[in-house]
Order: sequence, then structure tokens, then C-alpha cells
Amino acid sequence: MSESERKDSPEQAQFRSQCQAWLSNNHPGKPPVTIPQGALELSDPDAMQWLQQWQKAAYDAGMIGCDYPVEVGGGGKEGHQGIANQEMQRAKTPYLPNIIGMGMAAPTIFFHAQDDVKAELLPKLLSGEHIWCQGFSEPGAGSDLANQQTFAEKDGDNWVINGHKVWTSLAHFADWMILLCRTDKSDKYNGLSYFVVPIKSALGKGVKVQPLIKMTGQTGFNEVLFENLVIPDRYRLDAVGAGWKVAMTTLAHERGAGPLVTPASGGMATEGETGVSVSSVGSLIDLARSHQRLGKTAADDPVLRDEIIKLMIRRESIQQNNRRSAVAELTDHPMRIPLQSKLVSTEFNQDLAEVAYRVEGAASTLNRNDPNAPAGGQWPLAYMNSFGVTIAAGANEVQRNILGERVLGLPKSK
Amino acid sequence: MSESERKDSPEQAQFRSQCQAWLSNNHPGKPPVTIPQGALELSDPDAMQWLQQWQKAAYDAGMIGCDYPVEVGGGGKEGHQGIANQEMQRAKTPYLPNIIGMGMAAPTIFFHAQDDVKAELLPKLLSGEHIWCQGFSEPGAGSDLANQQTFAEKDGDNWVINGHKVWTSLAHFADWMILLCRTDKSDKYNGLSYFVVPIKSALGKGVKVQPLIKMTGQTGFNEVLFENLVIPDRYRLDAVGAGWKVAMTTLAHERGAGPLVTPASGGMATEGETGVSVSSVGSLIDLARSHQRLGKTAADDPVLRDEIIKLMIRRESIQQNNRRSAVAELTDHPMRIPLQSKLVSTEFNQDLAEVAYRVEGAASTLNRNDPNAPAGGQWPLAYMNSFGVTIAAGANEVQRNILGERVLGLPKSK
Amino acid sequence: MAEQPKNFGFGEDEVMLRDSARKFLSDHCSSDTLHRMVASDFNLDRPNDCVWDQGLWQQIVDLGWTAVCVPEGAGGIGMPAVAAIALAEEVGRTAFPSPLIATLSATFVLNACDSAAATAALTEIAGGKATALALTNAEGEWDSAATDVRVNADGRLDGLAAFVQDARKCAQFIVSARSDAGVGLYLVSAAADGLTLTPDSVIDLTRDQARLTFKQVDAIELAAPGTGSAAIDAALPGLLSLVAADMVGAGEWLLQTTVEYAKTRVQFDRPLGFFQAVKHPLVNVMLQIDNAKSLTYHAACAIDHEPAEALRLARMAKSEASDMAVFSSSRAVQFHGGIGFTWECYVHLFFKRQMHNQVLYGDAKYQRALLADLIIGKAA
Amino acid sequence: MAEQPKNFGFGEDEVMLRDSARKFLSDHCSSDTLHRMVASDFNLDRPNDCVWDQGLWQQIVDLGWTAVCVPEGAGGIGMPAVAAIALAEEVGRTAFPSPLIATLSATFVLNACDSAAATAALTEIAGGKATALALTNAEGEWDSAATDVRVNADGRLDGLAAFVQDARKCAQFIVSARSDAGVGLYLVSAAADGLTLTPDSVIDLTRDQARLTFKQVDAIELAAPGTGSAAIDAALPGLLSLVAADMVGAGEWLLQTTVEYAKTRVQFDRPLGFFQAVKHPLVNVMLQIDNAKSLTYHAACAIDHEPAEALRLARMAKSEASDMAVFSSSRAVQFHGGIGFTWECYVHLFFKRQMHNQVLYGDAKYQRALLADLIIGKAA
Repeated sequence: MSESERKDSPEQAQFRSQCQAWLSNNHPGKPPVTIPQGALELSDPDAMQWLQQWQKAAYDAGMIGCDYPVEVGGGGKEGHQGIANQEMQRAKTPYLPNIIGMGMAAPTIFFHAQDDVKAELLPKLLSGEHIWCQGFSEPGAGSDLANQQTFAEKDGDNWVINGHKVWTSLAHFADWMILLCRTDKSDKYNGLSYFVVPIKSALGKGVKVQPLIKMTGQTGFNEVLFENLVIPDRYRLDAVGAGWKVAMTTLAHERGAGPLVTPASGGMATEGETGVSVSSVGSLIDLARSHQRLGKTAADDPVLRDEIIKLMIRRESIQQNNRRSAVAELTDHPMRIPLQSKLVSTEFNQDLAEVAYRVEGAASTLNRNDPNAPAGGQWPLAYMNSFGVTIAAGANEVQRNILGERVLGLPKSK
Repeated sequence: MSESERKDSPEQAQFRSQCQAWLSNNHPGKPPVTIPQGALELSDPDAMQWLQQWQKAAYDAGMIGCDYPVEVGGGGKEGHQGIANQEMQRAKTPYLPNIIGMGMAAPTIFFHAQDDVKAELLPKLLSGEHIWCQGFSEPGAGSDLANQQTFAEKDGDNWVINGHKVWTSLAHFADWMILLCRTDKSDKYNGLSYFVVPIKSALGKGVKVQPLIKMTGQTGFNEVLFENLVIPDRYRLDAVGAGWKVAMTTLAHERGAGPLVTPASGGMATEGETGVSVSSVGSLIDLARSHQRLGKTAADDPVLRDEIIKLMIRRESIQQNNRRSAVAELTDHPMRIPLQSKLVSTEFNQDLAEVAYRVEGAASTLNRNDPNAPAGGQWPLAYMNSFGVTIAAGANEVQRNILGERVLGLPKSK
Repeated sequence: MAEQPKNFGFGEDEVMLRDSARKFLSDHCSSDTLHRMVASDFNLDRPNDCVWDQGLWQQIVDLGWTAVCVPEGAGGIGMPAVAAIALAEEVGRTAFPSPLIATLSATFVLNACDSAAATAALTEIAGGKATALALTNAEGEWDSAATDVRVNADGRLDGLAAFVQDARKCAQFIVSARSDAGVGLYLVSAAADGLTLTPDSVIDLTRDQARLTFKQVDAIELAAPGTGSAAIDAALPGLLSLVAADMVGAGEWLLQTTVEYAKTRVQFDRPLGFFQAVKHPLVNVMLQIDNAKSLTYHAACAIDHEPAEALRLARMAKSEASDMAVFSSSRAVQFHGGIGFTWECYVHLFFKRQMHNQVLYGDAKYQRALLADLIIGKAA
Repeated sequence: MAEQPKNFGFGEDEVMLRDSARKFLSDHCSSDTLHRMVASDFNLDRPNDCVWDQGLWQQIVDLGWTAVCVPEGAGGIGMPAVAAIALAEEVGRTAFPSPLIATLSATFVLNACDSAAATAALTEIAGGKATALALTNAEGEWDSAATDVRVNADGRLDGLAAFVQDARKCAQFIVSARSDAGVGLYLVSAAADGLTLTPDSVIDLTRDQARLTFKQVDAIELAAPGTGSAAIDAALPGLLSLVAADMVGAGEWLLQTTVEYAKTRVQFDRPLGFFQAVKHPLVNVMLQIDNAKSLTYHAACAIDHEPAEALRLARMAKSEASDMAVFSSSRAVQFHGGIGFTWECYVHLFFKRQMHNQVLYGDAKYQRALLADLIIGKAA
């Protein structure tokens, strides 16, 4: 019996057994199509559809949204999502595709939308039938989130939206978007408002989605252009001008720091054909064992060994920090570890990929489609892609500001 | 024949021969007392006196101040100081003790003082009979040089000075001080004026010098307190309110970026008994050869070898950068390399000492006066002392600002 | 990890012990008090002092801190290893001069000895007898098999042990000594005939260190010849974790003290902490402290719950804590500016303790070289 | 250093050559032009292109750039090695796709061969015949003795050479091949019977790379069996310096482009460059570029003036330039933010070229391991 099980209430223990029983009979098995490493990289509609089916099945079985009230499509059992997540991960199920919906949109809607909007949107969000995306980034508002220029203008009971969002993951699949935009040009922070916007149904009618090409040549991000899109006032979350406050709810949950636990499954080996996990130090060690360097394998090169062990220590630190942050007595400031999470994990992945591609030596020059590319060319590609996340969602420079200001209490740097 | 000799004009070539001839007969030999690694660390009056005698001899031989006009005690031969420096260094003579006088005070006086003051002060400055110190730092003006609080108030033809200077190297020996202080409280930059102040003659009469104790327990720095010290107006350099501009002349020459070449000798093995040079990678390699680590010598440990070679590359880079900065065609911005010099050399020395003390393992815990301390305990001591210079004369954080702003043209960070 | 409790074994008792230790040490060993006690003489070449507050030590003994990891059967409290680690962190946070870390280290070694003599020594420790380890040779090798002491046929010791931590504060020593049958462990009284203690002059003002020379010194066998190295190795995760925890506590002091200074010190019309050149490195210090702290708790928890993993985890903790120790102290001095470079500023007390701790049992790179052998396998 | 000229050998002619190259390449290979030429197809799995401007190449040949380090006796200009290095820096500054670096590298190898055939090949190079080195085996080992090509008794070649730089742009190859008497060097026409060129798919869009397979291929001997490794080793300082100089030029482009962006891009109501989190890393990039540049000039100067020191100095230059290449490109993408992560931004062209160059002939750690052997002595 694990420690978490030992702490289960009788009701929780019963729920855990239900989950275990269902999962033992309903694991979807290996996917029939290649699934990328994370939901944000999904581009194949067949893969998306297969994952949506899995999310729907898990939702119907009561393992998604269990902490939300029944009226909004949830399970009405507070403190149960964590248990469902544990059991899904233990069963190594596939990940859930509606990641932005569950992790960012759902808690924001739950805390800030009108009751009828909650009831309208949350059930299909939680079931994965509706995929969600997030419209925060703009060409002129990168890490400076408050610098939104997309404008919503009141027109009777409606709002008319014009503007340009960028770096929108999943927009090419999304039915809905959470949208931060400007409603008052005279006040940077208090001039923002927050909406939920049906984008798929408006494609070609006020909404245009076009892919952004990454430096690797891959797609995955999109630009979303709004031209006189009309939405009803009920799709506004919270008051006009309260957009910044609402966005903080979104961001807190994105960083795992909000009150609602995000539904999460995962753990199924989804690396595709290569068997390489570009976030695993173990894969790096395998790589090092198979490459020569100065007359021995790279795994026998003491300088590389030192680098590999440093990475392993960082990986273990991330896990143990997360473990510690759940024990109130062992943390001085409740946000100290949660606010580190994006920073340290993205830099870890970047450094891991960098060490790995250097281990490959001359062969690191080879592109993914070269038959001689080691590990299927995954490592140099992962290195380049790693910049997407050290930049996105508040560049890591901004993350360090946040930690210095909110946790250490240093004065603001702007 | 060296490249520099090849470029000598006939007059310069003759001067070079004179220097060589004099030096071959007049090298002062090994000092009778222990001489610290640099003039700023001098604390033994006997050592100071011996070095002053050497400076006087070199001055009388025409090798100090040769670029200054005859009227102010110089040699009247522009472009000759570099030659004298080369020859003194080739002859491995002791260093010159009046380092602040020659490097900072002399050019400032020369460019900004009245003619009679130049004639009064420069001869004994150049000859080393008068030792100079610098009064820039204050408790509230560390890297923020313009935040001077020491105040000079006009009183007829005199100025009355009150205030508190800190980190004043050589003040315990100094006859004179260059002093930056405030004459107008309403204007941060234009409210500063610059003076030369006789401090030794005023000890107990308006001037108090007390040692500051470094974290190592060593002295070397001082506090200098002014209480109603009266000096004549002629000791003001340049206009009232022009202090900031005058200070820039001082700092440019401190960083080797001013038009006047600072007299410099040196190269004599002055390490004292231990034979350890804490700025030499060679000494680190010797140390590594004599310490065990995991069953081999530290010099055979590949991870330490990588660190040692990194240091060696940095050392070579500093030398080659200096060499390149003298070739106008090979530098895009004339100040790009000179402004790096303080930053890179102080960080190099810090990192060198850090690697070295870690090479010593358990024995690095031992203080200088422990008989078992490796290399006479010099390395851990050098590591601690290295912070003096990464902090002083504009902390390295400020140096990076200066480079970013003046060389790269980025906007000011304040 | 599946076998470790989620809270690293920090139950109510352990948290209460830690909180009371934090209060006791902050009440009795403020940085001000500490500086007055250990830094009254600033002369670099001062003679070797061994300054500590023996009255305070008696109170600590009365509070039971020396007994926390002594088994109940030996008259101790029998708490898990994390209790000792929690105390070490608080000791580090105040740079408290005492033989507590030495004595807790000795406890881990004695717990790994299977002898009546070891049990008796544990009982003495529970009762407050300060005890230090004398396991290191003159070269400062950390290998448990490296000792310059021999045990003779008559059971007496000859030779030399170096780098004995807080030796002058301790009443007895646990000595590793070699005979033809291998390394054994022995208990020697500080007052034993033939034992000479030569104080080292150390840079760290908050501890003492000495070398011991043995000439036909009477000793009590704690672990028989051939079993001593194994006992040291079994205790090693505890020893590494204690030092790592000390560095974590000191690191947090350095961070918080520097943060406070950065909030108040004004340069260029801004508090220092406004500048990202100060703020971001301080955040990096915080990240390193958190890593080191979590890894240390993880290792300490493994001592009781996953002993087969404990050495690997403890070397990780010691590696991260050592790198953090260097970085946290370097940034503290740098960001305090000129004042941080002075004797009167308290920063150097912690700076020097960090320098000292990070080399004990091997620095970060040393740990990583051994971790590579454990994790990747010995290099070809 | 006493024996090197102070100006690293950059006399009037060399400076004039550099300045004219800088103007020519900035006129003809702006980043805009480059992006249009090499980045028209963004598909990650696009087929292998080899896009370059052959008309421009003819102009370069006419300007004499391929002749700079060909001795006058062979019909060249006979300038010092720094002339070639100056050209490589300008090529890097524009990420110019051409066989120039390959051909200059071949020149250094031929200059180290003592044969009439080598002189004839140099004459061809001076006349503009693009030539590449085929010295590397399939494992990508950089050791001059490692080759997977054999020379048969009849003088024909069999086997494989990998990682041949700009192979499809070149008309002939210098191949290292082994017989029982050791490694020799051979000249092979790109059109030779039995030679198959298989293009690699490479990440760097500004160059091509290929593997060559040899089946009974006719070849001209440039260096006799047993003398080939020594010739390669003699040329190695030049090869390393060329790649280092390319990285220095590209690093400067990345720095200046990022600085310009940081001056104009506003975030939090300030230009990015106001923030020390951007400014200070950019300064660190500048420091690394300056180090790499000075070390590269030093190494190049040593080729002519201190040949015994040249390999040591060139490995230093390659080490520093490789570290700089990684750091300068990583900061350029990071500080360009989202836009820097797109295909349409020019930064990735230089980023990928830096990734490629930094592994050629071994990355920074590889160079330092060999430097340690040279400077400290082989490890025990």
C-alpha cells in the first residue's frame, strides 16, 4: 500500500478501487497511429481523434473533472482528481489531448463565467469533445502579457473582435479559444477583458487560422486572425476590465499552482519508432554508449560522464522538489517550488538535448530524414524545439523576475 | 630583434638602448624584505621604502614619466613610456609602488590642474617620493560613483571638506589623495568637484586614516575621515561642478584607455617564500600534480584537466585580446577590448583560485599559518581576496552595463 | 520512491524537533552573538582558537539532540535519520559552533557497528558525550579503506589521523585502523595516554579541526578488523547528508541575508534587487538551495526506507549542496559589495563554513565521478 | 609570441583583402538573399538540396580568393594563412554557401604534401577548381589515421569517406586512404568511375555534406603511403582555424543582429536591451567572440611564424569558438523571442551553421582533452 493510499478517506479509497477496476479492463492499448511526445505537438487528425476517444472514455468513467460540481459536468467529488491521475498514470494510459482546455480554460471558466456558460461549455471540454486553445500571445505581447492589442469593441449585446494572436498551439484543431484582449486603450492593466470564443464555427467568418513555421520547419503553432468576429456578451468572463485578474487564474493553473487539480493521464510509451525519449537521461546514456570519442565510448569519457550525472541530479531534483512542495511543513513559501517548475524543466530539457547532440559528434549534423542520423535525428531536433518552451508562456527571464519578486520579495525590475 | 624594436624610430631606438644599458647595471636585485604580489597590498613600511627607492632610481634614469613634458618633471619624449615599460619588464625589475599616483592621479592632474599645481605635484609623484591614494568610494557610493556625499564647501579662497571615504588603498602610506566630492547637493552629476588633497600632512588635523579589515583578516584598505579639512582653491581640478568629467579621465587611465601610458615595471619573482603565483595557471598545474584525487593525481583527473585548460584558454585570450586591441584594423570599436579588461581579468583570477583551492581537497581548509597548508595557504586566500577586485572600481555587474551600453549601444539599465 | 513516505519521513515529531531547534538556535546563536564569539580577533595569522559555548551544549544534550538517532535499546530516541538531518540544517542556518554534527556523524557510524562496545558508546552519546570521527589520512583521502593508523597485536593504536572535525570539542574519537585482517573501528578517549592532538589552523572560524597522532594508545574495538570499511560505507549516506544539510541551512541564511540587503541598499537610485544582474543570480541561488534541500531529504529518507539507494542519493545531495555552497557564498559577498568583503560583515562566517563543508567527503565533481560509476558503470 | 608579428600578420594586403571580401559578400549575400536562396522550402523532411550561386563563385575565383594561400610557385598569391582565415570569417559573417572553406582547407593539406601532383592540384585550385577533403570515416572520427578507404596495389581506391563538406559543390576530392604502408593522400575527380556520392540530409541549410563510396576508383597520389597522416596533421591548424574563423564571423552576425533587435523590441514599456537579463548575456557573447577571434588570429599567425605552436593554439581557438558558437546562437534565438523561433527569421540559418561548425574536427571538450595532453601531458 502506497503512502497516498494510506491517506485515502474511505470514500477516496472506494473511488481508487473503481478507477483501478475500470482501467484494468479499459486501457486503450497501443495507438494505431504515431503519437507525438506531447499534446501540443499534435498535427495528425487521426492521432487527435484517437486521443479524443480515450479522453471521452475516461470522462465517461468518471476520471476526468471529478473535482468539478455535477452541474457543470463534473463528478462532484472534491479531492478525487489527484487519485484518478495517480491511477491513470500507474496504468500508463495515453495522455489526454484537451490539455489547454483542462489545464487553463476549465478552471478559468469555472471561477469567472456565468453559470449558464459553465453548464454550456464545461461538459464537452472535460469530455474532450471540444478542443480548446489559448489566445494570449501577440506579435507585440510576448512575455509582456499585458501589452495586448487585439481589441474587443462593445456593440449592443455583442462584442466585435479584431486582432492577431500568435503561437497558438492546437488552434488548428480547436473548437474554442480563451481570449485575452483589450477593451480600453487608456489603461494597460485595467483595460483588458477576457472572453471565450468559438473559433472553429467561425472559421472563414471572422476567424482565420494559419500555421506558423518553426525554425525546424515543423508546424504546431498557429496565427489566429480576427476580423470583425462578433460574439455575445455572455462569453465575457468576469467584469469588463477584469481581464488581467482572470488571466492570473489561468496562469496559476497552468503552473500547477491553482486550487483545481488538472486531469492528467500519461505514461504510455509514446515515443514512436525510435524508442528515444528526448526528456530522459537514460536515453542520453544509451546514446553515449553507442558513440565513440577519443578512442572510447562517450559514456566512458569522464567529462561527459560529469555532464550526464549533472543532468541526472537536476532531473532527480525536479522530482524531489515536486514531492517536497506537497508537504507544507517542508516549504517556507507555498509558491517557491511551483513557480520554479516551468523554468527548471524547460532549461533541463534544453541542456539535456544539447549534451546529447554533442555526444553524437559529426553525426549530429544529420537531419531527421537522413538514414544515418543517430536516434532518428531526435536530439538535434529536440534541442532546437527546446527554445520554443524557454521562450513561451513568459520567457524564462520573466520567470526569474517572478520568482525574485513574488518569492524573494525583491523590487520589480521594470 | 623584436617586432616592437623593428618599429622604433631612430630616437626611440636610441632611448631603448639607453634603458637596456642602465637596467643591466642598475637592477635592484632581490628585495631584502618580503614584497606582496601587488602594490595595493603593501603594508610593511620597509617594503614600501625599498620600492620607493627603486622608483626614484628608475625616475632619475629617465624611465618614469618620459611621455610627460619637462616642465612637470617628465622626460618630454612622447611615445617613449611604452619602450621604458617593455625594457623594465624584460629586465624583470620590481613593480613601482606609486601605482595610483602614476596610473590615475598623474594623467588627471596633467589634463585638469593649473600649471603651477602640475609643476608642484607631478615631479615627486613620478619619482615616487610622494605616494598617492584615491578617494572615490564611500559607504553609500559603491559602484554608483556619482552618489558622492563627502562635501566641500567654499569658504573664501578655501574649501572645507567633511565626509567619509572607504576602500582607500595605500592611504596608510599616502601623502596625497585625489578626491571626488560633492559641491552641490541639488544636482547628482553636475554637483561634483574634484580636488587634490594633502592627507599625510593633515593627519590629526582634519584627516583620520583607519584600516578596514578584510574578510581574510588582512588589512590593506582604509577608511579616510575628513572633518573640516581646509584646502586652498588652487587644489581644485577643472571647474566647480566638473568633477564627474574629471573623474572620467581618471577612470579611463585606470582601465588603460587614456592617452597617457602608465609607467609600469614588474616581472621580478615577488611571490615570497612559496614560489606560488596565484595568477598563474602553471602554478595550478603544479598544485594539481601534487594532489591525489580518486586514486590518481588531480592533474590526471580529466574533469579537472578540462577546467585547467579552460583557464589556460582564458589566460591566452586575455593576452591575445590585448595584443589585438593595439591593431586598429582588427578592432571594430576602439573601446571594445579595453573596457573588458577589468572584468575578465578579475573573474579569471577568481575562477583560477577557486579551481585551485578545490584541487587541494581537505587541505584547502587550512589557514596560511598552518604548516600543512598546501602552497603556503595562498590559494584559498587568493580566492577570498579575489572578491575585492570583482567588487571594487565598479562591480563587475556595472562593468557589464558599461560594455553593453558604450560598446554594444544598448539602452541604459537604470 | 514508491517505498518512501511522501513526506520524506518528516512526521509530527520530526517537524516539532526541527522547529524547536530553529527557535533555540536563533535565540542563542544569532549572527551577532556568533561574530562576537568567534571573530573577536581578526588577525589572519592568529593562533588556533576553539571557541564554543559549552553551557549551550549542555542544554542541547538536555534537549535530547544527541539522542535522536540513538536506538531506543541503547537509551536513545530512535528517530529516523531525517531527524538528525533536520538538526544539521538548523546548525548550518546559524553556523553554530558545536560538536553536534560530529556526534551525529559518529552515531551513524556506531549504528553500523554490530558490537556491544558500539551500543555502549551510543548510550554515552545519548547521554551527551561529544564524539568525533577520525577516519581520514594525512592526504585527506575519503576512501573508507584509507587510514594511516595501525592496530597492533595488543590492540593498541599507532599512527596518524588527520582532518578530524571539531576534535577539541569532543571527549572521544572513533578511529579507523588497519591490521593485516583489514580495517577495524576503535573507540579512543581524548584523554588516552599516547594520544596527541595537534590543532589545525583552519579558515572556517566556526569549527575546529585537528590531527591526532597515536603512540601505543589503548582503544576499544567497535568493529572487528575487516569489518570497519563496511561500517563506514554503511554510515556514509548519513555523513554526506549531514554535511549537505548543514550547507543547505547556511545557504538559506546567505540567500535571505543577501535578499534583505538587496532590498535596502540603494545604488543608481534603485534598490540593488531591482537590477536583474542581482535578482536573477539570487533566484539561481534559490533554485540550487531547493534542489540540494530536496535531494538531502530524499537521501536521508532513503537511509531508513531504501538503504540500497541511499549512497547514490546522498552523493547526489552532497554534489548539489557543494555546488550551491560555493555559489551561494560567492554571490552573497559579491552582492554585499564592499561591505561584504569586510571582517565586520557576518557573511564571511558563512562563506568560510561553506568553503569548508563543500570539500568534506569530496567536492561536487568528486561525488559525480563516483555517481557515474554507480549509475553509468565504471569507465572503460 | 616573441616571434610573431604584433599585428598577427594582418598587413595592408590582408586588411584590404578582408575589407573587399566583407563588401563583396554583404553586397551579394545579404541575409535576405540567403534566406530566399536556401530556405524556400521549410518542410523538415524536404529532400536534400545543394543550393548555391555558381555565378558568384566564378566572381570569387576571379577575385583570387582561392589563390590566396597557394604558393606563388604554383600560380597562387602566396599570402600568409591569416589571409585565408580573414576570408573564412567573412564567409561566416554572411553564412555564405560556397565551396570556399572546403577549398581553402584543401589548400592547407596540399601545402603540406611534397609532390608534383600536389603542386599541380594547387595550381588548379588557384585557377578556381573547387576541392573538398574526404578524410573522415563513417564513425566521424577526426584522427588523421582513421580512414575507411583502402588503396590497392594498383593504386585504386575502395571504401567509404563520410562527412565530406560541400561535396556537391566540388569538382575533386582529397582522400586519405590506407595501405599496408600506412595512410596516403589521393586526388580523385568527382566524375571518376566507381565513385558514388550520396548526399547527407543535413540540418544546416547553408552547406551540403555527403558520403563517398569508392569502388576501384582511379586516383592520383599526393602523399605517399605512410606520409598522409603527417600531412593532415601539419594542415590541421589551418583546418581548425578556418572553421573557428567561420564561427567568429557568424557569431558577430548573431550578436549584432540580436543587439539591433534588443534596441527596438519593446517589452514591459522598455526596449529589451534595457534589461540586464538580456544585456549581460549579450556582453558575455561579445567577450566570447573576442576571445575566439584573437585566439584564431593567433593560431593562424602561428602557422607561418611559430609552426611548432600552431596546433596547440588552433585547438584553443577551436575550443573557444565552439563554445561561443553554441552560446551566441542560443542567446540569439532566446532574445529574439517567439519570432526567433520561426522559419521566417534569419537567425536559424546562422544557428544551424554554428551547430554544424562547432562539431567539425571535434567540439570544445574534445579540443580541451587533446590540449590537456599537449600542455599537462598524457593522463596516467
